[in-house]
Amino acid sequence: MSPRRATSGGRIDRLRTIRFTFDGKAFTGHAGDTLASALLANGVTLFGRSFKYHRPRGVLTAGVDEPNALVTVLRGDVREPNVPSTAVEIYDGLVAESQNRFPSLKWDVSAVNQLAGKLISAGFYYKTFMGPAIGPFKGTRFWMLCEHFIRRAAGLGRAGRAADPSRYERMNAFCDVLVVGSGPAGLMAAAAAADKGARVIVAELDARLGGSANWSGETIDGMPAAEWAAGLAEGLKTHPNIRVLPRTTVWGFYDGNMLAALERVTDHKERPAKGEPRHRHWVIRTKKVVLATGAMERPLIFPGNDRPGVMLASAARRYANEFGVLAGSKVALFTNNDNAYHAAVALQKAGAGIAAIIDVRANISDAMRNLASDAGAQIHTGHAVVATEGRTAVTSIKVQRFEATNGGLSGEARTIQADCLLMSGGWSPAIHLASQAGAKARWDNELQAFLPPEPTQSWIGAGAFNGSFSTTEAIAEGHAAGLAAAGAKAAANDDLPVADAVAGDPAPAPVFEIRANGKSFVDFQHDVTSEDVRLAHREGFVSVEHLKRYTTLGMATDQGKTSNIPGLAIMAAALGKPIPEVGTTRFRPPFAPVSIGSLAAERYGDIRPERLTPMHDWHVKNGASFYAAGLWHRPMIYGHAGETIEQAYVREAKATRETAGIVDVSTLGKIAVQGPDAAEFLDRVYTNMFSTLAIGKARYGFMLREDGIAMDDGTTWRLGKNDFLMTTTTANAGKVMQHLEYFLDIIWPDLKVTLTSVTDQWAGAAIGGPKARDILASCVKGTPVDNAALPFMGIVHGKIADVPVMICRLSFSGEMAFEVYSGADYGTHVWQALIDAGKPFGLVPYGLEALGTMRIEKGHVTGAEIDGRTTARDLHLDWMLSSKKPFIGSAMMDRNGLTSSDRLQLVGLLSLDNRPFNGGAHVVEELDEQNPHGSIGHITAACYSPALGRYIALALVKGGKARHGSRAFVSDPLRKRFGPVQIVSHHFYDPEGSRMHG
Amino acid sequence: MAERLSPLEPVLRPGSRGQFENGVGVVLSEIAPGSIIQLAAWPGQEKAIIAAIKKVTGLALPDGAGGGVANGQKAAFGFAPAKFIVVDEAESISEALTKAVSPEVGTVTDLSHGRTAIRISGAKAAWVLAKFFAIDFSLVAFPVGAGRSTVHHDIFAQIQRSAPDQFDVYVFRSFARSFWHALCRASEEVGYEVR
Amino acid sequence: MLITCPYCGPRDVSEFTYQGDGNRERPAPASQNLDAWNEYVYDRLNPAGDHNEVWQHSGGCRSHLRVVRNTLTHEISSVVFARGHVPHRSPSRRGAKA
Amino acid sequence: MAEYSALALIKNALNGNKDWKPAWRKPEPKASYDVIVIGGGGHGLSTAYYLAKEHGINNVAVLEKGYLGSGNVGRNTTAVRSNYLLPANTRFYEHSMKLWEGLSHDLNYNVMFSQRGCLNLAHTPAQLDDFARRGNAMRHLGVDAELMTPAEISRLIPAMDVSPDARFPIYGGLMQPRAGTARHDAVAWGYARAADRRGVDIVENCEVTGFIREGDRIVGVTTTRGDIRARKVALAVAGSTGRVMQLAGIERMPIESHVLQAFVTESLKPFIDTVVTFGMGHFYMSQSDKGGLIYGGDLDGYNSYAQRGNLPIVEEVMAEMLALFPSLGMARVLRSWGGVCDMTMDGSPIITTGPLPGMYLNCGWCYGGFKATPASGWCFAHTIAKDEPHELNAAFTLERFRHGAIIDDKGQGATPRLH
Repeated sequence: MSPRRATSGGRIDRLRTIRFTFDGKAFTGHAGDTLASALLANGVTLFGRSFKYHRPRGVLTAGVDEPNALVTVLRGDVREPNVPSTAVEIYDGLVAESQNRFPSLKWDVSAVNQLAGKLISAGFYYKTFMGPAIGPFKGTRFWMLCEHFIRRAAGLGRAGRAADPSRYERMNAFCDVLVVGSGPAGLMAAAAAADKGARVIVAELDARLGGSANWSGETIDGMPAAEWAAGLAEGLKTHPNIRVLPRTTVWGFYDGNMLAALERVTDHKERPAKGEPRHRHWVIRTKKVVLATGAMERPLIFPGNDRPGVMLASAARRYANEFGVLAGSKVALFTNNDNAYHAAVALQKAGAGIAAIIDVRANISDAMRNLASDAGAQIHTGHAVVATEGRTAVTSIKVQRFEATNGGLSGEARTIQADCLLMSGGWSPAIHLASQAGAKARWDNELQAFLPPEPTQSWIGAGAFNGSFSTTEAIAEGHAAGLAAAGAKAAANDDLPVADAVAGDPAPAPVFEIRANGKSFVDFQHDVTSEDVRLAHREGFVSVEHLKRYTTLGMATDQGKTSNIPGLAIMAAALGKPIPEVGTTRFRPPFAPVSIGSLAAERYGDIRPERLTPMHDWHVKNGASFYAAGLWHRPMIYGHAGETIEQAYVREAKATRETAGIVDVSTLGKIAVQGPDAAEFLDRVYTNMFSTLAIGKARYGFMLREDGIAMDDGTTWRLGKNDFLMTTTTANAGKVMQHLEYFLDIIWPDLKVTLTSVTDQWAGAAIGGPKARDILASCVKGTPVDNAALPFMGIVHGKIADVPVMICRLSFSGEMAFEVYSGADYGTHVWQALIDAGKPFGLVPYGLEALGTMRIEKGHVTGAEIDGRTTARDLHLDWMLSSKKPFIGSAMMDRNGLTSSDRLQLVGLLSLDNRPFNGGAHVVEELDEQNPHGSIGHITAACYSPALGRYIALALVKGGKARHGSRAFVSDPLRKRFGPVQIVSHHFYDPEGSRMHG
Repeated sequence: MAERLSPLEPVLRPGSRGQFENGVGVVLSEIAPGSIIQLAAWPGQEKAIIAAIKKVTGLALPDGAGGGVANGQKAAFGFAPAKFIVVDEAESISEALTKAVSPEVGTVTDLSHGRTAIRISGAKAAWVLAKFFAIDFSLVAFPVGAGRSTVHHDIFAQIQRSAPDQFDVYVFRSFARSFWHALCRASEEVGYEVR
Repeated sequence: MLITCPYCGPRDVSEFTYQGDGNRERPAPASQNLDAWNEYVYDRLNPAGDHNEVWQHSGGCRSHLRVVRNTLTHEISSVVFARGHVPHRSPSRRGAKA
Repeated sequence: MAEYSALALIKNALNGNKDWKPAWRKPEPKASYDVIVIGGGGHGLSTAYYLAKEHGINNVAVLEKGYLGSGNVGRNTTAVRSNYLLPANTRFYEHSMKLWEGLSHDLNYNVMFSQRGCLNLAHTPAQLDDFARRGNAMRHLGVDAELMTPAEISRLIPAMDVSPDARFPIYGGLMQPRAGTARHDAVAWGYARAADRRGVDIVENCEVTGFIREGDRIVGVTTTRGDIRARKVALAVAGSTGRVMQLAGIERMPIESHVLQAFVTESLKPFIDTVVTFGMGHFYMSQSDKGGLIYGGDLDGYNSYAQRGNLPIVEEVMAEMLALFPSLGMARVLRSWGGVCDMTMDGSPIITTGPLPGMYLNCGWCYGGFKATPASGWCFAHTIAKDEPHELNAAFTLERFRHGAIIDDKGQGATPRLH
């Protein structure tokens, strides 16, 4: 039998034994145990080491508020660090490790930090480590040296490098009422709302519904509260209107009554079922929320309050009643309120001996005296604990007479033998979600607690969340909240369950700290002591935010759930102000730490979808390697065995210029612009005229932003009187669509135009080169493709391989070229037909590299030049700016900042040292490799030009055209490429366009 | 004419997968209709468009945002103000619709190749779709026949509920394969069959 | 945050694109008044409180909407189509006959 | 002996830490000052400090509506870098970098400036070229920058997925070795203490409710703690610029206020030793000395003064984080918070005299405010003291928009949420 397992009781399954290891040692527990309860049952007291002083620490709580007992859970190589052992359900084969200790939990060398105590008090690092002002350690060096060691000493658990193999999912949910918490208040609320027809979701962060009913030891409707709750929970699970989510933490209250919750679907299992996510990220949009999140007990602040074996009274009660585990065999309790008396009874019933109850209050009620006597406990009223003894577990405590009104200690310190000290410093309602929703909490002096604010969003509170700490109140408030959330009202004669419990006074004595010699911890995990809080006060860090930031109080993984109020109270005492005047911090999401995987959800491993062209599989089969172009995959080259990228694109470009090449242009943005006002609309959005374009013809168009800067370009085809097909660059397709929609909806709503994205409707293949027309002629049926039928910028309709196609003669490569469009589902069919037809002519498929090469040779601009800073004039496209009409950007494009002579303008560069250029290299007038300076511009795109037989580039250079013919230097210190260049026109190749006009 | 090639062709493999041992939660298939046509009405011309749809397809669209109708071979639904999608097994209803809609009434845009239609049916269809789309799939909020326009990150979708447990999802063709993979993966938990 | 699109109903903010200050007035297309253009292109009202904004339901029906939203609380008090379209009735509960 | 030093620590430790002085006084505001700086954030405090230190103007009050440093200086992701594309920005941020390098000594306050480098990842060859353009632009202005190969990146950040099979494989990156991080709160406190020691009055919980005018001229402010007059009134209230300018009757500005979220994980042992940014989205991350991974992404994307974020950006940021670091799925986000940014029409700041007589304006910091803190205060102090800008901030005017002399590092135009 485990040393601390009670012989009976608890809601664990004693017939099922579960095996696990902690720090390599094998243990057993029972189904229903948490790691903390199972280890406690095995007599383990030492769970971890604190952050700064590496002090030994045990378990403080039984839930999500745990600051001390953090572990790393391992599944193979995969590590989950910093998990509170109080929230880990054990399963067969669980492997857990303690953290922040070296070489072992028991013997941790960094515990030496404790000796430095006062030297490393709050904020000490701001006052030192600056290092010398001169010498080799000047500047930031000395600090960075110190930082190296500080970083290694700090941190808690270690994250692994192995990819997380888990699956995560998001779930979008809608309901009428979301009930957060399933204690008596939550259960009642859910049942009441669902019975009125509301769609209800109940979220409970523990595995078991019932909340405090599972451990209160009270009686409801004549049965043990836990059984009553289990019965009610069973009813909810089968209720058609209710979805019950156990193991689900509602962690975020966002705008519009949208709440985020984390469901731990498989963490408690040895392995997930097929397809089952580890975590499910619920996003719940609800009309009403019932907040029944309960309250959390606070510790008391006194010297030695962090020693393993010092625990919250409610946690010990929970371990006893819910898990059948004794926090100690000889238990002392220290309290400022009535709650500890119930805990004493629970522990005594479970088999522990109660050594004493130390109560700071001078007077307590008869009811409490009776409870103490039931528990066999000696009461020390008007006393306080001033020290604890023991190394890795409490062995005894010291108590002294205490005056609650002024905090004075008197008399001799007495020693009481105990192996466990339970403390209760009052309760703080869990108002986090209400605070996140947007309002400020209010202080209740009676309860010594912050209570929920007036709702700013649509929620209703119930039970301990409201500061209504009795089960009777929880039942009534839960019922009323459920009805109200469903739009109904509670009636006086509603038949409510009756709770039977010894009534206690919910109000604690306003005592937070016992000031005696020794370190008294406020924030256990971050090792913030009460002296640290007072130091912050002395140095003027008195607002609550300064207190937090200066001392790191409340910034640990438990987010100050146990430390915020005591810290505030100590500061208030130092300032001589009431607590609410020091303030409370606003709670922000998440309520408790949330796995990053769950938030990435289905996008973990699938960050963005892939966009594939209709011919994608053909490209793959034919040896293409790909680039990402936005979400698209586009062929870069179709490399042959042994070819470098440069060799491949040079071959492809050369073949295109000599015979013919074909490239997939399906990714170009395509927008159907339809309607009686389509031509007028295009006149307004393009810098040039489209109303004059004949049906069956295409025109190159250029667009500016409102501020006169170049936005995008492309050809637009007039397919009918009211029917245009606009093409955009691949990168700007979405942006241009939104731009056009904005103008149509907001600025020109009177225009009758429909805009539709038809990018995916059409497969596009551009075939160009001296043989392109012959190839087309050999495979196109139903239309001639000669100069007369299909002049430059003409459009014809015909068939290829029995498939209807639309062919436009236009050219990006500078060759005679044609874009062949077909329905996307026929894309591969048409492409293959063109490839087959081209075979006798020497047609080659080419990728983006060759496309880029040919466009550089022609001096065509793309995104590298239309970079959001250049104007039409900078790119020598001023001929596109119609003076006959206003268009978007026309009013702003002539501002002097956009027309000044020192702007960067498009030029061509020839390499004079026969070495390649790199995109992003700069251009200078005087070369200085050691100390590069005097940039006059930069290279936007570079290639080896097979047509010119040399390395060339496009560049944006100050002065632009004026420099044609002059020499300069490429200066690329990042890649150590320097050398002479000649600045030339950007039209490197066939400037008259005779090849494409042919 | 040549066979149309679906973007799902290499990845759509019939059979049951995932946790299907206790029955499949959803059935996934591609509908591959002959025509997917978008119609848009100028202000005040909605009724005329609805009438044209009725004339060409026989489908009587109900009034109201997102209203729609589906009968197995044909379907139509509103997806935006004064905009509708008409779906037909037959390939070339676009011409008939173009004839029926004059430029004074509105526009007709053929999207038959531009959208891929994926059908998800079964008891867990709404559960699986809710993993992707932040819309309320309950029958009350999303009645049979109705259409919705929504998005899963980069993937824009129009969804019609064609039966109480059946949804037809229209996605951009270029995204269809990615979406199909995601849909299959999301269905593993409930067990799925591809038909 | 949820925005209730007059056509699509309440939807997540992630379905919408913000198009900014809805109080801006575009000068006449041919206007050469650079002050007016400057104000239209670059200047914004930026109130702490209710703000008239333009949003596009880009992940839905793609309509542009005029939204009144409080920049301190994110509460939305009004949403209408930007395009002067007659607001649609919500879908009938009966739905279409299948 | 300097007030703060290792020796002072020991001395005070022996004395029970009883003798430490307040980091700054809590004075009552006087009736008038030479200069009032509105805004007790990083920029306001550094402005006051440099007014005193560089220009001998000590009769200065900094007015803060809440607690000192309650704005963006305490809400950012602590990155410091000068890796800008356009010369006006690069020169300004490099000046800031130089001030950072001596700041802990200058202030006698350890701001923990850690020059651990900032790496921008490139995921396509075109993006790498684009970064090379920027890196070379920096090098031509004497700023450090290097390109890194995927293999080098993998050695620097072993936990990162650099495999060629990644959805967006890493082609390389642009590294600025001198970039890094600093302890954000310490910057505010360090400037506050140093300004205080030079006689500057730092007045917390003092909200400006209006401006006192003589004719057109601003001659003081009304506050929740009474009227205060001054020869010069300087605004450094980024995040609230719209609100404060409204008090001066100026309704329209080339600024939108947007909320930007940031996140921190639970403390972890050292995981990453540099600042890294993802190139196929908007994600940046570093690790604090305490061990938390500090990271963020894009703006929420709409006007807000609420310091409260929404869920879609949270999800987006986490998805991008795991695309780079697939082992962090099991790590947990501990806290999130939101800061309100002044987003300008070109993504660059405004430091200028005016726009009203007697007024000086420092705003529009977009994402870049924290790293700018020293240079912003330094230039603003110059502008206030001399009534004309320093050449480092001469381009950051309000009029630049009208003239088209925009400084648009991202090339996004007048759409503030995209900068």
